[in-house]
Amino acid sequence: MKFAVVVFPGSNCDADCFHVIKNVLKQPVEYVWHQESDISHFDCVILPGGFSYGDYLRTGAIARFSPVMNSVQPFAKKGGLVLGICNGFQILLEAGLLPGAMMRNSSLKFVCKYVYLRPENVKTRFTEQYQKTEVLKIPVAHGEGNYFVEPDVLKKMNAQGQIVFRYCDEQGEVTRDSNPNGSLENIAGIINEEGNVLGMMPHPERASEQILGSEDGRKIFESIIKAIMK
Amino acid sequence: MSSLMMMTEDIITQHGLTLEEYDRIKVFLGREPNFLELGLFSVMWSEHCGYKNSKLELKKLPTTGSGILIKAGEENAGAIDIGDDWCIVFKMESHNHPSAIEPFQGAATGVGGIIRDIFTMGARPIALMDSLRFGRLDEAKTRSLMTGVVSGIAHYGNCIGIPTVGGEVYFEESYSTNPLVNVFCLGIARKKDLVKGKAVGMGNPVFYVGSSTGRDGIHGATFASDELTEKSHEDRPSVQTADPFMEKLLVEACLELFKKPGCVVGVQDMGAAGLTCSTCETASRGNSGIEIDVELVPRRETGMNPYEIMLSESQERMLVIAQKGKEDEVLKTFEKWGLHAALVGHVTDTGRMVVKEKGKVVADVPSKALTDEAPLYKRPAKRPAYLDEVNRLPDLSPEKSNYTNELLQLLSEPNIASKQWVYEQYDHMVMDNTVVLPGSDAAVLRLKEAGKYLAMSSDCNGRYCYLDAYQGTLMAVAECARNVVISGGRPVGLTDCLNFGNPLKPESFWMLQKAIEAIRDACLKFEIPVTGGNVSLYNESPQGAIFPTPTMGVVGLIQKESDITTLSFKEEGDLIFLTGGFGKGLGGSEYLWRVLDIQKGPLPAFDLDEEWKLQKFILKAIQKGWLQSAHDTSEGGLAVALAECAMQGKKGALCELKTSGLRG
Amino acid sequence: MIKAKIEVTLKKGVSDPQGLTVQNALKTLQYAGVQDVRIGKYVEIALDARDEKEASEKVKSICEKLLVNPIIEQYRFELERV
Amino acid sequence: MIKAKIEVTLKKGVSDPQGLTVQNALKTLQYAGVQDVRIGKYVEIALDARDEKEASEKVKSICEKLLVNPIIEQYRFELERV
Repeated sequence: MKFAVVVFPGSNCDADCFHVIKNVLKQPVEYVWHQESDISHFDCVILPGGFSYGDYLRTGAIARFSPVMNSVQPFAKKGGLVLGICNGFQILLEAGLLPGAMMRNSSLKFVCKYVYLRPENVKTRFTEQYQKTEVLKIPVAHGEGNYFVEPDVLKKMNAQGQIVFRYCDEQGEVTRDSNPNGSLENIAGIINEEGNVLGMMPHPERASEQILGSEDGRKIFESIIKAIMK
Repeated sequence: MSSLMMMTEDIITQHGLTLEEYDRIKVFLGREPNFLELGLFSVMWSEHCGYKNSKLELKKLPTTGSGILIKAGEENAGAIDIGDDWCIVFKMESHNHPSAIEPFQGAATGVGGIIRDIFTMGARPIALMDSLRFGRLDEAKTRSLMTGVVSGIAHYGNCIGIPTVGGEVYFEESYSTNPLVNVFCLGIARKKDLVKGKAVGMGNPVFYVGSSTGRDGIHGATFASDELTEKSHEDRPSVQTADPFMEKLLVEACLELFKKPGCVVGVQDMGAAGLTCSTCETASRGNSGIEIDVELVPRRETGMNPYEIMLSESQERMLVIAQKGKEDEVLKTFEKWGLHAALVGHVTDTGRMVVKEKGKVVADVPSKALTDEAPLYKRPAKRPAYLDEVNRLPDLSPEKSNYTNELLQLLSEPNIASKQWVYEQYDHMVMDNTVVLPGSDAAVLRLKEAGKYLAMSSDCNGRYCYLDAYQGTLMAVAECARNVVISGGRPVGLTDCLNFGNPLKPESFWMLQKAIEAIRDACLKFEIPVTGGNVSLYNESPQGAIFPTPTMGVVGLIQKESDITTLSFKEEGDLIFLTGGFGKGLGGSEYLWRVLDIQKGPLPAFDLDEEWKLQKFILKAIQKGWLQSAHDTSEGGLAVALAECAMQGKKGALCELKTSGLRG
Repeated sequence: MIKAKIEVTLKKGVSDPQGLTVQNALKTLQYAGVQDVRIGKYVEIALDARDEKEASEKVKSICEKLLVNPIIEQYRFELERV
Repeated sequence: MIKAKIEVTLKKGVSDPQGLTVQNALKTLQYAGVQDVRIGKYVEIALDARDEKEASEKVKSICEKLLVNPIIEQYRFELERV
C-alpha cells in the first residue's frame, strides 16, 4: 500500500497531503517530482493543490504536459486510484482524464473559507466511508473553481453518478448562496466513468485534524485505504 | 551616461545627495566619483537603505534579550531562539509609495520583498500578515486603491503558498492619497541551518539567480524618499511587476541548496537598490571585497548600461556566494527548479566593491563607505502646535443618547466591522498550520516539526499617535503584545514599521523621536527585544502629513496547546470579568469620532506598569486553565468588545455596569 | 520573422462574469449604448517561419495544444510579417 | 451596431512572467523558432453609435477610463460594422 504525492513547480499543498497521509493516517507515502515517469509501484497518486506554473495561461494548462502526467494516464487505465485536489483537479481536466473545464469564480475573487459539501455518491472507492445524509465541512481556497461541462455530458454524468460532491448549506440543502464560485449545479467534485479518478476543489487534507477545525475530509483518504486493502 | 559626463550640482541633487555628502564621497574615493559611482552612493545613502534621518534615533531601541540569536541590523532580519534548536526569523516592511502609484503590483512586490528577506536567512517562510491603511471607504478612489492592494497581496501570497494569517485594515481621511501597505513575514529554521549574508573566502564565485534584469524600478529606493507631489505621476514607470511563481522556485531551490553542506557561503536577496545593495552589503558584512562584471548579468532589455543594471530593482533576484569547487552542485540545484544561475563575479580581499563592464573597471568603491558611512543626521525636533488644540476636549453634556443605535453604528464602522471581505481573498490555511483563523485577536500557528505553537499580531491606532505620539505608541506596543498574551502567548520579539512624514520638518521628526522612545520604554517594560523593522518617511501628500503610524508586529510563544485562547464566548453560564478597570475617558475614541464627530484627545490615561501587571496576570490565568476566552477592548471600547465575543461565539451576554460613566 | 496575433475568447453559451462586471461598470460610468462585453486573452507570438503557411500551421498547433481549452474557448489569429 | 476589438498589452520594458512561462512551455513542447510570447487582454464591445467616429471616441474613453492601466499597459483597437 503506497501513496504518491506529485510535486509540480508551483505546487503548494504537496507537503500538507504528505503530512496527512504519513503522520495522521500513518501510511507509506513518497513525493514524485513532475519529471519522473515511473509511478507503477504506487497504489494511489495524489495531484495536490497549488499554483502549478503560477497558474499562468490557465490553471493546470502547462502542468498537464509534465512527464509524470504521461504516466498518470496509463496508471489510471490500469485501475490505479488518482485523486486530484484543487489545482490537481484542474490538471486532470486539462489532461482530459475528467470531463469539463474550470473557469474563474463568478465573484472574480479568490475565495478561502469553510464550505459544506453533500456526498452525492457514497459508493465510490473515495467516499465509501461516508453516509449519504452526512454534511461535510471542508475548506476551499481557489480563484478558478467555476466548473463547466456541456449539457449532454452533464446529463450522462448525473445518470452515472459521476457527480460525487455538491456545495450545500449547513442543513445539506443545495442552494445558490452555498455555491462559492458559480459552479454548474453546485458541483464540487466528480469522478470518471471507471470510478478510479476523482477530482475535487475543496481541500480534504486541510480538514483531517480536529485542531485545524474539521476532520470531515479524512474519510476520503480512509476510503481510499480501505478500497486498496480489499 | 559615460563617466566623462560633467558632474553638475543638478545631477548631484537629482540623486538625492547634498553637496556636503558629495564632498564626503570624494574623500572616500580620493577623487571625483563617476556617474555610476554617484548612483551607487545615491541609493545606498538614501533614506530607504541608509536610514540617515532615523538611525541615530533607532539606536535607542533594545535589541538584546535572552532569545536573540541574530540582532536587529546584523542581517536581513533578526532571529529568535524558540528552544530545541529551532528559531524563528521575522520582520516587517513597507511598500507605501509604489502601492499609491500602482496598487496591485505595488502591494504584490511588497509581499515578494519581505518573503525574500526571510528565506535569504535560510528560514522557511510560513506566515504573512498585512497591515493596511486607506482613505475613507465612501470615496471611489479609496475603493479602487483597496481592491488593487488586497488582490495584489492575495495574488502573491496565494500563488507562492504562504498563508496570510492576520493583519489589520484602517480607514482614515489622512491616508487618502498616501495609503500604507505594511507587510510582515515569519519564517522558521533549525538554528544550524541559518545562513549569513556574508561574502567571504577569496575567490569564491558569486552567482546571480532569478528573473533577468530590466529597467524597472530604477531610483525605486530614492523614489521612496521623495514626497508624493503631483509630479510623482510622471515617474510612474518606476514600479516593478511581481512574479510569485518565480519566487516559489527560488524559495524551494535556495532552501534545498542551503541544506547541502559546504555549498553556500553567503546569500542576499536583491531588494531596494538591487544588485548594488546585495553586493556591497555582503562584502561589507564579510569584511571582504567583491568584483562583478555587469556583462555577465542576465538582462531582459537590450542596450542597458552599467548604471541601469546596478540600480535596477527588477524583482525575484538573489545573490548567492558559493564555496569554490561547489559550482556544479549550485548550478544543478537551480536547474532542477528551472532557474538559471549566472556566474557574475567573485569575492576579493580588497574591501572594495568593483564593477566591471567586459573586463573594464567602471566603478571602484570601498564597500563599507556605502553600507556603514551613510551620513547620519540629528534633525531638529519641535512639538507640533496643533497638539494643544486637539487635546482640549469640549464638554460632553450628558444628553440622552440611544446607546443601542450608537453601538450598531459603531459595529458597522469600517474600522470596527468584520474584515472578512479582505481575508477571505487570502489563502490563510495552506501549510496546515493555522490553528486560529483570521478574525480573532491574534493568529495562532502550530509548528508541526518543532512541536510548538506561535501567536502573532500586528497593531497600531494612527489617531492615538496623531493625538499623542508618545502615549499613542506606548498603547500600540501594549495592544499588540496584549493581543498575543490573550491568545495564550508570551511575547518573544517585536518588529515595527515606522510610517511618518518628512523628517526635515521638525514637527514630523519630533513625532518620530517620541514614537521611538515610546517603543524603547514599552519593550523594556514588557521585556520584548526589537528584532528589526523598517522606517518609511516622507509619507505626505499635498493635504499634509499622514497620521504618524508606528505599526507593530509581535510574535509570542505558546507553552502548550490547551493555552490557545480565542475571543468567542464558549458556554452558557460562563462568568464575564472586566480586568484593568473601566476606560479612563473618551478622548481619541472611535465613539467620539464616528458618533459625536469629535476627533480630539486627550487620550485616556495609560499606565505602563498597570498594563504589564495585567498582561502577566492574564497569561498566568490562561496557563492555569481558568479562562474560557479572552478579548481586549480596543476601538469601540467595552461595548464593541462584548458584542464581538458574543457574535463570534453565537451567544449573548448579560452585564450590569455599576459606574457613573465617563462623561460626568 | 512573423508575428502571430491570437485572440482566445469564450465560446457562446459559456458565462463570462468578467465581461458582465465590466459591462455593469460601464453603465455606472454613464456609457450609453453598450450592448455586450466579452473578455478573453490576447497572445502575441514572434516566431521564425519560412513562410506564412508554415507559420500558420505552427500557430494553429500551438493554439490547439496549449493556448486554448476547446471545451470553453475558441480562437482566431492573424499573421504579420515583421 | 459597431463591434470594437480591443487589444490591451503590457508596455515594452514591463516584465511579462506569464508570457515567459508560456514561452518556456512551448520550448519543452518542442516548438522551435519561438522568439517571444506576450500575453494580454482581448476585449470585444458591441455598442450603438451613429458612426465610426463617435464609436472610436467612446471606445478610446472606455479604454483610458476603465480597461487599461496606463502605468503598465497600452492598447489598440479596431472597429467592425456588425
